[in-house]
Amino acid sequence: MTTVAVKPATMAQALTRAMRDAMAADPSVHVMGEDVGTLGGVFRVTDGLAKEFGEDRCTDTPLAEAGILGTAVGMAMYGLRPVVEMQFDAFAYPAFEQLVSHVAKMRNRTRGKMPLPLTIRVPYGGGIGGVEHHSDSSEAYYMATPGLHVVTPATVADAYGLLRAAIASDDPVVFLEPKRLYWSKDSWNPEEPTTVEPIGRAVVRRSGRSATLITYGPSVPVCMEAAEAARAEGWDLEVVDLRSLVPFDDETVCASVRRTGRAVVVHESGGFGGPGGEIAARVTERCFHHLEAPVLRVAGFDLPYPPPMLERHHLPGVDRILDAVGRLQWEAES
Amino acid sequence: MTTVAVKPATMAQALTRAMRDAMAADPSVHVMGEDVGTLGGVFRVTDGLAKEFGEDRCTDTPLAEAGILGTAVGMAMYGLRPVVEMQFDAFAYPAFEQLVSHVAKMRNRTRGKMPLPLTIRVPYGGGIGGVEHHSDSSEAYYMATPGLHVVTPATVADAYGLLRAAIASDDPVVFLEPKRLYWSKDSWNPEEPTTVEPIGRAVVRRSGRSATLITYGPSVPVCMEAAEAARAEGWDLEVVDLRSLVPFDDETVCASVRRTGRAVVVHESGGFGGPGGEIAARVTERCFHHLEAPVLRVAGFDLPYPPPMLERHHLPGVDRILDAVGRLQWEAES
Amino acid sequence: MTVMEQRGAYRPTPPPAWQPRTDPAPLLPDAEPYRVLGTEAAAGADPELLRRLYAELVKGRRYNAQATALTKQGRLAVYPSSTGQEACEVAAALVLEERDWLFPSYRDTLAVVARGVDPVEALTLLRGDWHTGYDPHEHRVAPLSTPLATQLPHAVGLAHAARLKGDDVVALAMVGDGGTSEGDFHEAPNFAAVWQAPVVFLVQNNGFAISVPLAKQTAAPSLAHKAVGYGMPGRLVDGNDAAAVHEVLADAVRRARAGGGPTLVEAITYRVEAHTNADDATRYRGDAEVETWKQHDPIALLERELTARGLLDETGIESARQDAETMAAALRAQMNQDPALDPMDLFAHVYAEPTPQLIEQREQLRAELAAEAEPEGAQ
Amino acid sequence: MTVMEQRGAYRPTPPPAWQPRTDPAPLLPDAEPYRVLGTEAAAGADPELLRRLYAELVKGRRYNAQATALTKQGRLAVYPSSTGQEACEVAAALVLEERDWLFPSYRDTLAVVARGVDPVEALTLLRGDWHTGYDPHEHRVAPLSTPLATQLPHAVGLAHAARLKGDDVVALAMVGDGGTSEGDFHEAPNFAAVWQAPVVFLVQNNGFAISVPLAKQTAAPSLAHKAVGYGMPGRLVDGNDAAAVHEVLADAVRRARAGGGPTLVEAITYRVEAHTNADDATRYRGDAEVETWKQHDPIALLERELTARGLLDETGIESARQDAETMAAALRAQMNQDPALDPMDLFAHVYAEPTPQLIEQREQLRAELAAEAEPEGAQ
Ligand SMILES: Cc1ncc(C[n+]2csc(CCOP(=O)(O)OP(=O)(O)O)c2C)c(N)n1
Ligand SMILES: Cc1ncc(C[n+]2csc(CCOP(=O)(O)OP(=O)(O)O)c2C)c(N)n1
Ligand SMILES: [Mg+2]
Ligand SMILES: [Mg+2]
Repeated sequence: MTTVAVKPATMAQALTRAMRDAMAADPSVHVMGEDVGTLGGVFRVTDGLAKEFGEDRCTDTPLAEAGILGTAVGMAMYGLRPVVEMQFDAFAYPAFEQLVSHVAKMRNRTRGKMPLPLTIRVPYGGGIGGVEHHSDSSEAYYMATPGLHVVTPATVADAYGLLRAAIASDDPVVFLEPKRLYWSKDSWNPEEPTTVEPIGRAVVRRSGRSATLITYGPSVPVCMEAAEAARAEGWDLEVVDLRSLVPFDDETVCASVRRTGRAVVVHESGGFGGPGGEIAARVTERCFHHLEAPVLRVAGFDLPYPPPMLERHHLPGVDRILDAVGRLQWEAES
Repeated sequence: MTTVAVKPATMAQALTRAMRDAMAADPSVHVMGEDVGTLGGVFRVTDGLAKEFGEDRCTDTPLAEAGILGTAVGMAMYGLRPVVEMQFDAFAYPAFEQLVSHVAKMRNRTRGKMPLPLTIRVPYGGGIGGVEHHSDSSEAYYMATPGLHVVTPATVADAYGLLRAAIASDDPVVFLEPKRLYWSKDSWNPEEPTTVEPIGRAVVRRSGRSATLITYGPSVPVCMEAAEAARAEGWDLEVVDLRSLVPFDDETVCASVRRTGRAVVVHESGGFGGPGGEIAARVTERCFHHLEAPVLRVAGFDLPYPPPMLERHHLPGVDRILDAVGRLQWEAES
Repeated sequence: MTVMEQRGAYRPTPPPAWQPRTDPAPLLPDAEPYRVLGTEAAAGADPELLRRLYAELVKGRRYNAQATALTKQGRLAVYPSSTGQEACEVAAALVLEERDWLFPSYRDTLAVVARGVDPVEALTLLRGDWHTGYDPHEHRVAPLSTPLATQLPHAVGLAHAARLKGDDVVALAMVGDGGTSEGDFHEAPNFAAVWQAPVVFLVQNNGFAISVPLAKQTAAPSLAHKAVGYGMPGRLVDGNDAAAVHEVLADAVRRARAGGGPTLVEAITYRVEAHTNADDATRYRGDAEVETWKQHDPIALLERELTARGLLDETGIESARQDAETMAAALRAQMNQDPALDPMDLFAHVYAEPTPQLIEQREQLRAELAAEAEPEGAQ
Repeated sequence: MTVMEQRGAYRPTPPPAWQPRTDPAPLLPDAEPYRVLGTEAAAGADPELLRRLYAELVKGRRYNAQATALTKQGRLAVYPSSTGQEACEVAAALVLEERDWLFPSYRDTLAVVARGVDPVEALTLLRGDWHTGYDPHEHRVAPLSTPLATQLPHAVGLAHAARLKGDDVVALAMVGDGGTSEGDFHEAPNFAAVWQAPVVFLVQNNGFAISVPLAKQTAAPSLAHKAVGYGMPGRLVDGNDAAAVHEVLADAVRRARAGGGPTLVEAITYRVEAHTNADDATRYRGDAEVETWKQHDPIALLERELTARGLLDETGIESARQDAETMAAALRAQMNQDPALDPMDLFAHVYAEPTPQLIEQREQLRAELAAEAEPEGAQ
């Protein structure tokens, strides 16, 4: 568990710092992707790395995502630790075969002889006014692929800690970066040294007794806001930030739901076949007799991500979350 | 609704017949894929079509799945109705970007001006002793992609009826063919004319009062067997065959669960992030106060599909289903 | 069966299957990009065509400038300008017959407009009120494709379908130098050549894929050389020479129409502006390079040719400029109006018939909007 | 800024950026496949190498036959035979140094075995007791890759990584003619050429992708011509001439090792057996074609050369045959034993540490197996 002192920064800068520290600590860490070198990435998350570590350590690749991930697999086979950037969520799809058929399976296929310590950074989600193909929530695809870890930070500190852990992991990690939090600063405490966060642990962001909001990534701040707003309605909401979708922290989540007796899963991804189904189902399996109401879901609609001018209608917002909380059969209580 | 007389046949033959009838009825129907022409497909499902309709109507393509689906998109744009064969589940992954970013979105993107009447046939699932990459259950990926219909037959009659409906649909349909049922004949009644089945309707395959098994595709016969075996334990199980994962027939499923008060979702696909989570969650949302126990799931383990000699340990079998039924809190009843 | 039984007379015969499938020699591009303007070839060029190209180039440049200005005013979400590349954009559109199809990449709004699509509808994607703003069938223009190179197999499939139906239709597909690295770039021309589909691939090599220069993109002698590997001719053309681009594309279209199969054209040009308004090009290239290219400006090249040949004078130049200003003013006016938005559209086109699930969700949103509309519900 | 201000002297200068990145001429393959056996070039071949190739070819043929026999006995789930392609399989393995890496495609069990991997471990995938049966690091052989062409970028990445680390390692990657149509085939050599990675691509053009003949796969003059589009040399070789394949690959390996970058080699050969034991080749090709190719058998070709030059006699042939029989008998014996199976292995290697979810599932299976093992639980 490394301890590193950091300066105040946005989530984007914390991510940069995590890569920088990882590269400084371990010469086998290589960053690669489209525009990650000279430009520093379209979100500037790899800014300065090529300058500091040279183009061989932070490499502008040809424009071909399957090739990027596929060559990263070969580099990992030879003992490097590639950190791959997919420029946007939807542009990771060309690499899907490499991801599912090789990245996720290589360790298992070779009985552990050929692990792939690979981090795949994917800026994901909407809310930034992006045109089509720039705002997908693709986490359901990754969750349904055994062999991958799936991690997503919601705070600046976690961005650092979880990315360090992802890079240090001996298994492939799909590291989902909520685009609309890239410039968020709120939860970062510059005075406190930031530690590497173990992967697989959810965290209670806000304690409450009325009901649990289970969420992750871009929806965490929305849920925090909803929890504040809920006070006016007399609800004291707990907010659980999953941080890791795979492995899933049943313990933390179920402990919360057993305490509160009610839960709403909140995410931006489409509802049908999205992460919320899995989460609701497993919470229900484990906490059935503690539940006063079915676990509800607040999610994006089941449609292709909307154009910028309509995205606000799609994204789960405070009202929609409070609506769902209101449907948690409070009558049963009284 | 077309009515066609058919001869006794396996599921594979019923599928062939469905394509043949569709091609005869509509000159815009084109079959394409790897080895579908001269060879008749590695499963012989397109056997005879090239001979009968010519190589321009049933075409051996170059070996490139993105190219196959991508050119099919272009053909559909020009008014054809391509029926694409992906040779095996895992070999559809190279076409993932075309599927998600174009096939699923084209109608929506163009405000309905450019619909894509495309059928994508994907032999899927295990139980046939296939080596790696030949037995994936990839339905979770398709379910999580709005804009696609996802259909899977479990009987010979449905294979015909649903494939005809898929080809006739003005929207893209991912048509999942359970490989291990290709040679099944049981549910086919050669005397009865086979009709086109509307997409989106589940069907009760077996009525029962104790609990509902919710399933589809390759697991339907397993559930039927389990239901028979359950009689010995005093359980009278209802079996619902979903047939269509998208759209989802909440009505039929929930009506059954409300009747029985208990449900188990059964599928071969990995459990975590698999279809069962969605199904269990939505049934619970809708039937909470009718449920005597949480909806349970019997699924494949969360691992890369096992090698042939170990696959029987992975696949949901009768025992595992009955085990789950046994955990449906029957004490509560008495 | 056994090896020994097979021994016998020494046989230096060639392996049975070997025969080159195509003669490679005619497929190879010329060593130098083809040029017309300022060369003898210019004499053969049709004056009417040159004048038309000129008018469109001037309008195109103005359109680019106007669209970029609209991003600054918040009227467009983003705009990838094709300033400096107008010769390719315009020639691609003008070379096609009405019945032909154009498959643009995300930077090719100009080609879309030059093909006849309404200038505002062409910007819908980038304004953000919807995705594709025009009806692709109306002008036979596929949606502007953001996932790079993915539109190429569509063009092949469409051209193939048209040929199967006996229709005399050619598809022209556009892609950037960066896009040539994608797998779809490979699969599309391969299908096209095997099927002998009537399709023309136009690669605009503008030197960069966002920040990545061509040298990091490929080690090929030229992008046109990739054609050989598919068994189709590769053609190299000066992409800033509108007459040359038009001629090379016209040849390829003619060949495709006549059943001669596909052609791959590489047009060498330069992206004068940043990748988009959101990009900072100073991070990866110097002014000097941009200046050099500005000396090889497509409009200036054509203007010189036209004036030198007495086909254009100050009045003509001024009138082209005026037309462009008129277009720009109209565009500005239209884009300064807020587009009509109906959130219910979100559910209207996902499927031919909305699923029960979508109907539920639609009604949820409708209720939310109704509640929002009520005074007390307003936030 | 405005167009008019840019007018001036007539400038027919070439566009600033144009310069071919590579001289295309040396990249082009020869018109005829390179051959050694039965030509003057044979005189220069190393007798020891030829004898070693011969022994491996004979063993390889026998291995193929034995493995196919094992499928009939239910001892293998499936076997894609490389009968007729042994020259490529063997040369690919023999041309590499110990420190080099081999990236085989699914049909290349023979190359894997010739590289030194245990013949039974090489068959694990096809027997079905596990996926990859060998430790890839032990002999530096990547897993046999079933998804076609996907192993090619791995080879490029590995070679690149070795070069970055300053290690003198070459990667040789194998793929079929059908596999060249995949997007990954395109992306891998492009990366290799841009990075000048020490990798050699060997395309075995055996005429078919399952049932699909080359003519439906590509219209390229040859598959070797694809090299030009990546800026690397393409080489065409008679794939049934073991000496020629070895020489061409050795040249390419040497070049890669010396920092000269990647090479693409097309070996023209023929798949004499069906696609796999499960395939019926009579559906798509006639006996006559197969017979023609049998006349150009790699073992017979080499045998003739060796006997003609007095490097091999009946005794040598017989002894090679005997060695092959010994290998086959050992393989048979080992494969006739049931592999040790532990269902718990299913959970052992999904991650370095099993997730809580997998631990739960593992315990579930353990309990089920325990129950099964109890007499009353047995089914
Ligand atoms: C599949 C895919 N990957 C990445 C991107 C992100 N992206 C948008 S434009 C661009 C560069 C394109 O370069 P080029 O093909 O040369 O076209 P140009 O921008 O020069 O017109 C990139 C990487 C994308 N749109 N699609
Ligand atoms: C991506 C992918 N698509 C389809 C398949 C199914 N498949 C297995 S072998 C084969 C033909 C391969 O032909 P070729 O590349 O020429 O190799 P050969 O079999 O001749 O050795 C096909 C289509 C596959 N394994 N991978
Ligand atoms: Mg470019
Ligand atoms: Mg082949």
